[in-house]
Amino acid sequence: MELATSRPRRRAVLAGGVAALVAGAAPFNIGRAQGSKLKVGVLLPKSGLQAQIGIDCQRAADLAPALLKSKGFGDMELVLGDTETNPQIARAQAEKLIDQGIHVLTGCFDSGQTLAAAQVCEQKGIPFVVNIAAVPSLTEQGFKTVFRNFPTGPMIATDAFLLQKEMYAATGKAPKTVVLMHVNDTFGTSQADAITKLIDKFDMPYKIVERISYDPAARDLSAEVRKGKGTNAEAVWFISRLNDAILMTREMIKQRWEPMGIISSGPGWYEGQYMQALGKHGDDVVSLVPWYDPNKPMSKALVAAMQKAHAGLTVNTNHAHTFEAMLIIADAYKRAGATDAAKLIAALEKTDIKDNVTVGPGVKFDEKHQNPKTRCSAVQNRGGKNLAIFPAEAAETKPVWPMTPWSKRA
Amino acid sequence: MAPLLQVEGVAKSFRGLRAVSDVSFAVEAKEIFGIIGPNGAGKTTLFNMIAGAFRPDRGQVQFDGRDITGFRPDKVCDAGIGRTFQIVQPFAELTVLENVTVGALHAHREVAAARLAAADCLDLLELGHRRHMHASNLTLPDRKRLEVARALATGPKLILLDEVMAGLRPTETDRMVVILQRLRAEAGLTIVLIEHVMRAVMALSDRVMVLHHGEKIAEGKPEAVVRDPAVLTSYLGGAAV
Amino acid sequence: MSLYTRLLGDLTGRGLAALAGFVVLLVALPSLVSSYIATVATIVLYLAFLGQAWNLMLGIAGLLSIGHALFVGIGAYASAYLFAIHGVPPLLGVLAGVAIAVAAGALIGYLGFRFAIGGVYFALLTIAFAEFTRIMVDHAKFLGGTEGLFLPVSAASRHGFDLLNLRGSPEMFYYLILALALAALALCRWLLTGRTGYYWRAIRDNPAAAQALGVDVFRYRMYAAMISAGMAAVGGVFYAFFYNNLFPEQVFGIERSIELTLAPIVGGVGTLFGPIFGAFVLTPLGELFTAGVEWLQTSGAIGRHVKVDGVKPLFWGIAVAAIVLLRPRGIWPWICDRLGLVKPPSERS
Amino acid sequence: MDVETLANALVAGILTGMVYGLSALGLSVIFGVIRIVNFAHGELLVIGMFAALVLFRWLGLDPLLSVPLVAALLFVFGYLLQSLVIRRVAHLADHMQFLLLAAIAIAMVSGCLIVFGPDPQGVQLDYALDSFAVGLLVIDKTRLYAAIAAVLVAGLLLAFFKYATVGRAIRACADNYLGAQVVGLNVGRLYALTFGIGSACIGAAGCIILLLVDVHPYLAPGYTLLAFIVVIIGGMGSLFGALLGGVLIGVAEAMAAVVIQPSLKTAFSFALLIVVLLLRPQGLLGKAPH
Repeated sequence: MELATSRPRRRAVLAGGVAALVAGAAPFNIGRAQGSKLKVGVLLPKSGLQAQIGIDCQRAADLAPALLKSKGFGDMELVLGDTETNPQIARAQAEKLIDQGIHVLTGCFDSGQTLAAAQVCEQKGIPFVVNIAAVPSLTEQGFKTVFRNFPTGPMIATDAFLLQKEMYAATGKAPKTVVLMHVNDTFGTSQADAITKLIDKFDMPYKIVERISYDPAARDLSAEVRKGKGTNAEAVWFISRLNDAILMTREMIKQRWEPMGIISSGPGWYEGQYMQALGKHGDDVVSLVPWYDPNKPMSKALVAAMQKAHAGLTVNTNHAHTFEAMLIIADAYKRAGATDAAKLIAALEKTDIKDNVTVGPGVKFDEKHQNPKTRCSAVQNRGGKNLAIFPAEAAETKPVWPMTPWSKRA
Repeated sequence: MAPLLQVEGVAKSFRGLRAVSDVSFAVEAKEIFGIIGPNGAGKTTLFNMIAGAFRPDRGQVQFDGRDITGFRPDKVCDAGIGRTFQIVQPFAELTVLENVTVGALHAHREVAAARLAAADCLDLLELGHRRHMHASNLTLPDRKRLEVARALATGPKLILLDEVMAGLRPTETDRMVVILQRLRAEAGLTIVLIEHVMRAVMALSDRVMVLHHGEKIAEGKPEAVVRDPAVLTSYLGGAAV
Repeated sequence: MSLYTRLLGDLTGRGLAALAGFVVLLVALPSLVSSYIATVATIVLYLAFLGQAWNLMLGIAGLLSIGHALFVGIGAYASAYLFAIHGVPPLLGVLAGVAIAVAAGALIGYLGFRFAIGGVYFALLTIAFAEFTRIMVDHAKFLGGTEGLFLPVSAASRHGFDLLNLRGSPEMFYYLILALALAALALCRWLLTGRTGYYWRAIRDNPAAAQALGVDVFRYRMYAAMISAGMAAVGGVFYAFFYNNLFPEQVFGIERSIELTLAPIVGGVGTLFGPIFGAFVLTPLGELFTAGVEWLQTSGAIGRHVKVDGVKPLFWGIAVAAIVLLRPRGIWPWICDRLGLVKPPSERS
Repeated sequence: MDVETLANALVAGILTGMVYGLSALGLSVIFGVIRIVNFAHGELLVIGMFAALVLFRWLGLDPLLSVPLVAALLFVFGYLLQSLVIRRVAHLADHMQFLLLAAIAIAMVSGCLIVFGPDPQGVQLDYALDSFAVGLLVIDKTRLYAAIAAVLVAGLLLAFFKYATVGRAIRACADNYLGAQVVGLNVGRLYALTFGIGSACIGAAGCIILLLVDVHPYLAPGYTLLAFIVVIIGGMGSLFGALLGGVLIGVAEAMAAVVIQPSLKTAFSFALLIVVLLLRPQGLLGKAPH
């Protein structure tokens, strides 16, 4: 049941109306927008089902202005919005941010909310640099003002296969059967579709014996794990969110399911809270996800800044891609030398950043405003930390594969 | 000519308890027919079977030459029988006039015409001055009158009145008796009434039927029935005479 | 009775003036305010429209539905599917959506009435149907499933005005929903002052008595359920073409159903203007709380990472509870009395 | 599908179902007596879960041991809620009660959100990941404990209504409101007590569920709906019915998940609800209306 997302949204209506109308707020806001600072709208799901992710992304956005200024970029001011994990509200909030005079927007983590905000930006001609959202249609719909430095679903799936092959070759241990378990939401389904569609192209050593979809708001995942275990697959490939990743792991231990290893594409399994909740049982999971390259200088700066602001918090995809979106904006602003939308968009189209944080050669958009070169990493949970294991050029350590059985974890 | 209403051996049980057993009677057009009997004698159950609220377990109800046994209440109303409820059932959020208009819409398709007809019914029952009050604010006697006005407004040939005099003062009872008599005389209405107020029953009824424990124990002219020994012992109690 | 009397007959001079002023203000709104506020006003009117539809079901016919998102969703998905996949313009798609929704309304109504499921049980029946449908659409690949159904965005959909295909500027959608909301209000008034309306109100107050007066209770209840469902489906078509993307959770979720009950309940169940008024009260209320929280954050009273998401809905919940406790008949009837907008029954023709 | 998987799913479904049943008991008690449909049910449950979480964090108390404390806390909360707020809408129509309770529910969820934040949080017990192996079956220890605790709490509640004077008075109230007033029972106080007892029951369920599920504020509506389904299937106001309904839903969902597809399992609950509403609106063990 997707009910879990409902609370704050019961508020009948999004916002605005008579009070604001009487105040005649809009013209003043637009007037205020003139100035030397670039106003960046940051629209994230900070309440509702995805609240923890939105808040996580926000942390990186908050670090960006000071960090980027120290790297020689211009002044940026953040104007915050909350989508409440709801595309409808995302749309209204995007309008509100634009009325408040933002020059450029970033967000919204979730595909549906991002699409809703993208339509507004397109209508108003405001540049929108997407931080995270994998739905292919975002850069296939012909938006003129929308830019994405995040791999699409098929790109993530492709990298997932390539990274696995690399891992199996390096460790010499490959499963012959895999069960694919995915959360039945926008991201989970599209990712699972891409995987089942692309697998034949890659000549993988295994076949997917069953595809199991489960409810994103399920209270109890014991039957799901039971079904997965019942397939007797050698390894299991998850596409999850945080809460279900935790529940799945616990059930696997309780049901004494000892696969060769756990592979994940998508959030959940690498998140700090996952490792915190499960301790030693959170180790050895391999996430095949868009990630940061720990060896790049800008990444090191981000990791240091994050450590300073939030001791103990490890940098993850949410941080890396949100920060990188800010970097792309700052870079375009520097080159455009103006807050003017048309100039910013023109500058964004010519983006060519080498000194970035995410994996891959850098940021450069194609004619659809997608960065086709951005890559994923294989990241393994080790002792409460995420360590990159592949690709080799962005790796920090060697993989543990097969994983340590639950019963043998000290 | 066949009687207007003919009830043939109707019976009804609730959870094995017999409420009405094998009651038969007939009412001629333009007759006023009284039904009396102690509480729990099955009078209201009998009404509910005629009006379609309950389907009889056995027996038949003939009205105006048609078999209406087991008809839904609205179909019974369509056939030409109006009814009131023993426990008044006003539309609480509607005004008095609107209450009666609902009934009048059965006879008039247009709302305007129905409202006029409803106003006439209210005047007839001396409720005209209360027409804009909400039904929930009426006194009990006025609610009883409202019940009658509403049933009348549907334009019935026969009307079933369930204790409409209960709670009325003697002068009010007399007014009601006059009104009912006028309705019969002027509109040719046939009336079947359940009543405890003997003064009204005696004044109004052409014939009276007595129910006891769900069975008919007497029927005839009012004066004759009240002297019937069976009635005296079972209903009025021997000591009453 | 003339059309004028049926639609406006019970308003005092002051009431007429207020209504006229309100309509003029709404018509002029997009040129007075920023586009954000115009969007919000669009959503307010959308909720007012749906509130009117829902109100018909509860306030008028006495049936509590907490699954109305089902009908909205049917309208949205049917028209969007026909447009996006088969290129059928929404002007025709709306017919399909309404037809399916009316059929669904008839089915649920039929089951509810025939099996004598009333009150809260009926409400749960409606929830169950809506949730069941949500899960089914989740798994319906041809409708996009959980990945959503998207309407193509084209140049015409940015600034143009294409009423046939419902592609156009925000202003077009604003005036469209304004027209729909006013039409819904007029339709409801027209129905309510007619025979059907008398019967509905009678059934709501006392079904047994209504039946004894010759009202075919089942039939009139079915009318209410079907008209309400059909209107909701029209709202759904608007939703689909306004937002351009549909997700089962967003469209059929119980939160959608609850959302659309709020305006009429707060405004006044069973009143015609209540749903509209309720929508216009709740919106600024939400905005006020948002502004308050933002002010607290910018003034440094609470930090950015303090968990403030809850503050706004907390006060919102308290405010709604207070309205229920203090004005259980809704706010609109109270305002009406205070301002003398409606004639007392004795002055109506 | 092999026998081992089916057998395991069946057993887990029964155990989970007992906990579902327990979570719904409070709703059933409150509805059975006060005739109020508690739309804030799931929110109360979440508050119970948070209370158990806090006790675990502060005192290291196993949630099973914190049952009495949390139940007492929720009792007071429920008592006050009924006597200060809900009593005032008893005469209003269903939809107004619904709106009031929905508004209270929003306020409660938001309160939890402010205090605890949106993230799922759970207790880590040393036996949390243990299981028993019996032949083909692998039985999860916490689930077994939770089911036993659920049955114990339900038994206590049944005994209370059967033997305690107050419990019998409450039942008298439920059967015959007017009669209860006539014989001089203080109905207002009994209603408040009932709401308190119902809430205490929800609190106990919250502690037990915390063994199985991590708590976060947005869990609440799902549990409200679940409890409704369970109680309607079992029969509103029937305590055995709630347990039976819970087990039926637990087993139906587990079976649907392993045999068909997990993401469809809730659809089976709703389908079951629709069927029961149509064929037997009073629920499997409910009394037919007069």
